Amino acid sequence: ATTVSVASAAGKFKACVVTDTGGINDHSFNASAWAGLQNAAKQDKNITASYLSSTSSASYTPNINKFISQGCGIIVTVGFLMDGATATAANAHPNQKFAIVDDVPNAPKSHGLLALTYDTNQDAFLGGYVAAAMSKTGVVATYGGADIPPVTIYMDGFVAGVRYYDQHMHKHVKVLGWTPSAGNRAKGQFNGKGTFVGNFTDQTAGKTITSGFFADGADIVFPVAGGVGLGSVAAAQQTGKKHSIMWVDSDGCFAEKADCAYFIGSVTKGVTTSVQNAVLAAAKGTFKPGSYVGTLANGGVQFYFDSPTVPASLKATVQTLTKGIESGTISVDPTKYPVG
Amino acid sequence: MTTLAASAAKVRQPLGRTKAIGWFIVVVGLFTMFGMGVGTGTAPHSTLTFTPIDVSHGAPWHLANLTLPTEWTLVLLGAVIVALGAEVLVRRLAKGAMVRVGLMAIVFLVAVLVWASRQPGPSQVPFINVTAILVGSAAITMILIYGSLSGILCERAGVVNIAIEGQFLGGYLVGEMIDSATNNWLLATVGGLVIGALLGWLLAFLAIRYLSDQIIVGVVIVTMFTGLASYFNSWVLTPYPNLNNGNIASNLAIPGLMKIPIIGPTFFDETGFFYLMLVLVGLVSFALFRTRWGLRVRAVGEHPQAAAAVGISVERTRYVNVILGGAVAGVGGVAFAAIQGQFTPSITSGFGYIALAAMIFGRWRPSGAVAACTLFGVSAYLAYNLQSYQVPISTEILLMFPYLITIAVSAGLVGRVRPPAADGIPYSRE
Amino acid sequence: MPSARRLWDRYRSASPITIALLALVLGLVVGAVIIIATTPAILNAWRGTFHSWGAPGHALKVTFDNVGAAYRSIFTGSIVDPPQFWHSVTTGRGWTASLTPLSETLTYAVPLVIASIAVGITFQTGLFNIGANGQAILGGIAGVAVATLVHLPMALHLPLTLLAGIAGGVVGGAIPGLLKAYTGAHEVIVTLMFNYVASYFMLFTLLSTPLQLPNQTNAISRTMPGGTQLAPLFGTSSGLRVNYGIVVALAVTLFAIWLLDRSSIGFEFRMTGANPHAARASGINARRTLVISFLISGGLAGLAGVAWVAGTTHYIDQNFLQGSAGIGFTAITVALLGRNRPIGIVWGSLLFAALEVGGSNMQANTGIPYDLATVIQSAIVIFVATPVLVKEIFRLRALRAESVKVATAGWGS
Amino acid sequence: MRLELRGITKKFGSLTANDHIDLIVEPGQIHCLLGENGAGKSTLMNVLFGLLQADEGEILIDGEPVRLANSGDAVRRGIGMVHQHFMLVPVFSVAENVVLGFEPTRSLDRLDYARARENIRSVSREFGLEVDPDATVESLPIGLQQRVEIIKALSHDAQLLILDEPTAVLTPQEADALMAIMRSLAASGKSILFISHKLKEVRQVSDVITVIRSGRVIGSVPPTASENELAAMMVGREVSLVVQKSAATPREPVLEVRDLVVRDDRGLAVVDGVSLEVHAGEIVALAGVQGNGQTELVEAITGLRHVESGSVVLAGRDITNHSPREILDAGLGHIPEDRQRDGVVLSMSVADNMVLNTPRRAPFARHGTRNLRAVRDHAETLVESFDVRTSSVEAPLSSLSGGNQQKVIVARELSRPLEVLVASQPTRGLDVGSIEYVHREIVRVRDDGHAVLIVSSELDEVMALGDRVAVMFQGRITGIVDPSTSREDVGLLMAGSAPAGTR
Ligand SMILES: Nc1ncnc2c1ncn2[C@@H]1O[C@H](COP(=O)(O)OP(=O)(O)OP(=O)(O)O)[C@@H](O)[C@H]1O
Ligand SMILES: Nc1ncnc2c1ncn2[C@@H]1O[C@H](COP(=O)(O)OP(=O)(O)OP(=O)(O)O)[C@@H](O)[C@H]1O
Ligand SMILES: [Mg+2]
Ligand SMILES: [Mg+2]
Repeated sequence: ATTVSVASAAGKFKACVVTDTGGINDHSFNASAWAGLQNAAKQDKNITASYLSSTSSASYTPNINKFISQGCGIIVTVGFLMDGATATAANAHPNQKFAIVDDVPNAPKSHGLLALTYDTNQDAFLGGYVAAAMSKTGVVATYGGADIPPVTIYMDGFVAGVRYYDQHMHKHVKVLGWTPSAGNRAKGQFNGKGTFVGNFTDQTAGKTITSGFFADGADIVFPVAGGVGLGSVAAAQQTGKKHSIMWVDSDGCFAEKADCAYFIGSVTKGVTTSVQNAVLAAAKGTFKPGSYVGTLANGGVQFYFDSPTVPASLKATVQTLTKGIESGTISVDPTKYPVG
Repeated sequence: MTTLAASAAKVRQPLGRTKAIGWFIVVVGLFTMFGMGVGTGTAPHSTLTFTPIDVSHGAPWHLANLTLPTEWTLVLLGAVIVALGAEVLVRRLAKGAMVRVGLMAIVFLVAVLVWASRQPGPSQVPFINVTAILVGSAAITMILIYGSLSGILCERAGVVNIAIEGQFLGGYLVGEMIDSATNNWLLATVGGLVIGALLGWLLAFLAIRYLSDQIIVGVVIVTMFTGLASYFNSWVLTPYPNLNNGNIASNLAIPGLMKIPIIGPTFFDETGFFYLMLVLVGLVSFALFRTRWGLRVRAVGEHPQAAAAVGISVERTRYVNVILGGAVAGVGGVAFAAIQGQFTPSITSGFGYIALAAMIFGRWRPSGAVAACTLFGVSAYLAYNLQSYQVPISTEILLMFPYLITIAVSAGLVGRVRPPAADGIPYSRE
Repeated sequence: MPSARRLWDRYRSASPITIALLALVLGLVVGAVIIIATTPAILNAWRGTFHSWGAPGHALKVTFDNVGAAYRSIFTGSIVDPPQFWHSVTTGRGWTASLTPLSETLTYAVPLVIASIAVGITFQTGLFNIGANGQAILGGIAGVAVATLVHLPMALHLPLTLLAGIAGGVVGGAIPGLLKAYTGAHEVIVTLMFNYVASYFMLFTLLSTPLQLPNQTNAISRTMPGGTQLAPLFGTSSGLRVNYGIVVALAVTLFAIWLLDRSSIGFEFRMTGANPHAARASGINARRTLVISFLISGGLAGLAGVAWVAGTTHYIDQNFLQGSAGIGFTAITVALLGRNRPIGIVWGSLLFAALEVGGSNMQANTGIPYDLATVIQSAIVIFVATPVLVKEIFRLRALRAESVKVATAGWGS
Repeated sequence: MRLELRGITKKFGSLTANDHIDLIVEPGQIHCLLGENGAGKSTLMNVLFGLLQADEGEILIDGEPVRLANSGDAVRRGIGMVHQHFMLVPVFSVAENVVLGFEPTRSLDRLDYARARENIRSVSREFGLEVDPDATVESLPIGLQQRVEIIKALSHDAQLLILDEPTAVLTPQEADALMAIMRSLAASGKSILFISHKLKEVRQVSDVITVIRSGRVIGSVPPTASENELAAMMVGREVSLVVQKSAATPREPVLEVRDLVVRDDRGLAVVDGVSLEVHAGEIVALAGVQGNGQTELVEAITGLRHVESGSVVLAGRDITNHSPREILDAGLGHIPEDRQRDGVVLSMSVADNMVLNTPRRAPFARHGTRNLRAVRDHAETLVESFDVRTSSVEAPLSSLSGGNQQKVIVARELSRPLEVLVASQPTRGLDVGSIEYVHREIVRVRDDGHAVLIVSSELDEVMALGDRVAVMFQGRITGIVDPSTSREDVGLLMAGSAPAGTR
């Protein structure tokens, strides 16, 4: 559905998202955020959704201002890159409601701003565990778009999951693509050395890297690079059903239906739901600024099993692990576990 | 500006360059021997394996792993490189110098791999999968070769085709849509061929009929098509996602041949597009340099007036070749889609231009272009996959290598690239 | 009516300006066709007409509404929104809103002017600089580095920041220049590849101290202190982004005019570009000329980069001049549109900037993706590059020589 | 074959290159077209050869009207052409060039080189035109390249052969050889259309001479007509064909070349130990066949080519391997052999071309900024005093005629402070009118007390201009003789064999 059709439904409350340069179909959080608005619009006929994709970082501010002048009820911005622009706008317009995805502006708390962040290392941990359990070759792999926290937090949790599996099952499943090193995880320092594409668009690189991992023995790969992940799917397709992909950000079997067969599971970030809720709340007038942290506990991050082949026992284990992570008895910090 | 380069080169006496290259090679060799080789820790060893990733069509005959003492292997390889350098210096090779540089590059790459994969060592991967490197890089290489062939077809007839990137994009988009709709790569290929040919025709039409600047038109066709593609992507493909969910083409293994270790998986267990590419390379080289058609094309590209004077229609020849070139690039786009899947606007990520570069320093010959594309393909593959060997180089720097290598090599080709004399120059009878 | 007749004659005489204007018209037509061919609403309307053999009146209306809406918002988004403007004139309020479109257009035009002139200069020397983007990136990095890591009084700091930008670009220009001059490496290959190198280098610097934003592990740089920014012309409070970058662009334009039309070195550039043999025989050092040309071009590209940062975001992040935000190829097309002449380039940049800014507005109002702007831009350039075609379409008289001048020379061969 | 042209008219925009031209060529006839530059000769030939389409008029072959859409048609009709500017692909072999367009092929469209070579050999045998079928054309001397052009025409068994200024680039011997070939061809019944600016040979070889001026036929005359008559018909006024010059009064040597060795692009020592002195107030004319090193010698003197060994001294200053800039500033004036390549920038204005090699000199520029007014004034005075025909000094040089382009160069070089003037092929391709003018200027330079070095493959010119004549053969000076020496002896020197009585 395009904005035109959505917009044509006569609504009074305008929900607006300023996407990053990736645009509304980046197979990543821009898409998820846009989906959130659309769901909200479907749910509450009073809401109309519209988006503006940024041509460059320099167009964040004008885009936000354009939406402010269009009288948007809430303006959703996406990604830490919009941190500055959003914070400034929020301070300048205290009554304007904002929600920013994946970032806590390190700017003075301002009245209308809701920061949405997600402890994705929690569900990544589950992903890592499942990958380790499902791997036939005893090697799994991950790679990222760029060496930045929103990406490495996933890879970090993934490794933690694998190591936890090794420790408790006394196995030696190896992870390629991310070797965590000391760093204050709480402060968002997910240090380590790993494999990166250098951008979030180059699918060809995604495929090259993934087939490389396959060659090095991995049979499950966890790409954390938005659209680049499609390259991993291509690699898996090419080698038949022996290799599979752990999808990221959104439920692969929902977002990338066509490729569902190659997904073993999805490590999701509840951008869509949290944005959707924020918008609905704003429309109802129950919007609360401040910060929201998606966790397994509040369903803000979730692990989906996409593959029917996952044994029930494993599903059960994941349940208990989830409980453990929620209660904090299980740490998602890989450096807490011995290297398998 | 080749003329400018040439006139600049004239003043310089040729020997200087040979010397420089020679010493460069020697230095690299010494570095390999002592920089990487000596003192790599407690008697480490490196292992080469040859099993391909995909054995869906039955594995090739097994080739036992090859385990080498890292230190000595590196010293040996280094020595080989030094020898190459020495040869250049002693025999004052002017022509052969570049060949030696190429050999050096290959040997050095092997050395890097041996060094990176040493065990005990930092690498998470305890071996180098030689076959996988070749198979993996074959994908990128194939795409680039399609592009270079397209460039060669056009420029040999005297028309610069900078629009390859756009033709790739067009072929990819159309191919992917048709495959999504019909699940038939043959139809997709036809579609890509047509769109490529159309874009070729547009270039030809503007450049030949209206004598407008070929480089302008080329660049602009690319920007235009890039814009069009991403417009189309968000305006049409997003609402209708099942126009963009084709599968990737499956490999057609060639029974006997694919069993040959290394060679088999690389060349005989590929998609139809790969074989088509091989055929095209042979066909284009044959047609250009053996046949009457080729003679006439080259005449048109070198000296259109002379061709016209013997009754060859310069316009027709150029139209035909530019459209052919477009078609080849279009098919290249489909091939790309066939191995890469879903379309995204940034999918071709400059491959069209890189192919052009490859064509230039392949000296407008299919063979040269193939070499250049392979060099790029392999180095790109390694740039990404050396990362999991934990080489002590920052990711971003590592990712620069394919481009740096290309620059280095083209710098080595001192003034020796000589485009078809009439390349890029509009032709008018009066 | 003699005056009208004179106008008609001027129109028919197909001066470059006439051609450019007509090209604009044709470009818009192309855009319209694309909208019509791809917008469901319109297609359905026509399908309706087709099935129920009804008069196409409705369909026409729908078409005009949609296309009209699109182009209206391009205009109102990039130049001025008449009602809004009238409102300001009458009430004296809402000036920010009224002037924002123009302000944005000018803001976007600044780096475009500078970068395009950079490219134009190499074209005039018969060289092909596809590396403007990489050079601009280096300029941006260098500028931000000096701005954020050096501490100086503003009077020095801003100029130094801009100089740093230039220096960064010069480095980027020196590489293809020197390589070509001394090894004969083809500048197209080198500049092309260098763009990628520059991008990765940027990512590298953004991810490592000292440039990376402190206690941040994201790919984002420190923010330039106020003293090093190109301040908004009408003050930050005005809410208008148009900034002193305009002055820089103006200075560059004047410099380019001097360089190309008045300076000896510029004369030698043009000579070398037009006929390298004669240039050499006339005692011009081919190497020196092409290196200098590349240095100047790179320096300006670098300036474009730093002016862009210093005038807008004041920091660099991983998306700086990446992908569709890249400026290199746009600069090439603008340079060609402006026939490598400074003034032409200024107009070209304004047009491109307007389409870019208006494009976003169109997307905001109608949902039609802004990429359409790119298509229209390219179409315009194609028509400008093919005056004969324009002439045939509009039945113009013989062209003046200048309007068919060729801008490049193949691989320069 | 009998060729008849009726009312052929060809316009280029406003300019009428051919204006209702009527012409008849009988079988076995050698028919010569005379006319000044731009008279329309080549254009007419291009029309006849199907390269251009006439706006009006018709072409009849053996009485029947034919339409020649392209040169393919022309060739099929038995017309062959040797162009003024060779139509050969430099990187192709002789064989490839000859068969181009009419290639013998084997299966799969493959070229049949064996047969190609055979064709060439047979033609060579039949007409005594030897050439190696496998040599790359660019590696051949001009004379041989032309031979290839002729073979090309004959191998398509042309009945009418068009030769456009074929002798411009030949030695006297080669020229005589060509004349012989032409006669034998004519004898074997082939018709020949022959274009030349050289009245002497025209009168030698042709059966009929038709003079064209500014696109119109002025008239046809028998070869018995005197050279002055012909010249007058061509130019439309009386022209003196002899160079008036007083005896030289040589003074101190200004340009001294010692044991110079220079390699060409392929690394061959094409200038092999040349020593030469040019004194103030004298003209030394360097005679020699194209490709015997004169070009490289001049390039070395002017700093355009690296000197392997030996020295060049200009007015007491050693300028060996100095940059062209330094050498120009040292007072060397240069009229390059290939004027459009090395002498001018066609897209630039006449004014800019007038300061092409002095752009930074005061008053044309100060502190890197050009003084356009000064440049324009300078140009206007020169255009005035050198009588350059141009609409304005701002007009692009491309809009000037060849001769006028040459005048611009001459004016530019002579208006600089000079020690020595080096002029290569100063009158190549120019018509008698222009030649007369250029020669007068060169003599004036000498009389102003400068040293002048003329390089020319034009024997007449050499003998007429030179105060001393140096002959170059295969990179060496084979003799320095007095202009009174017989043409034959000089001719022998040019061919490498030293006749009696020369040093
Ligand atoms: N390719 C061309 N395109 C357009 N005009 C041309 C072209 N070539 C020559 N002309 C025009 O034709 C005129 C004569 O050119 P050309 O060089 O043949 O004269 P010319 O007779 O050789 O002069 P001169 O006798 O002084 O050498 C010039 O004014 C020039 O403008
Ligand atoms: N392609 C062209 N476009 C425009 N004008 C041309 C063209 N070719 C030739 N001319 C002009 O037409 C006239 C006839 O030119 P042509 O080449 O026939 O002269 P020519 O008699 O061969 O002179 P020359 O003795 O120098 O060869 C000249 O003025 C020339 O400049
Ligand atoms: Mg002429
Ligand atoms: Mg002629």
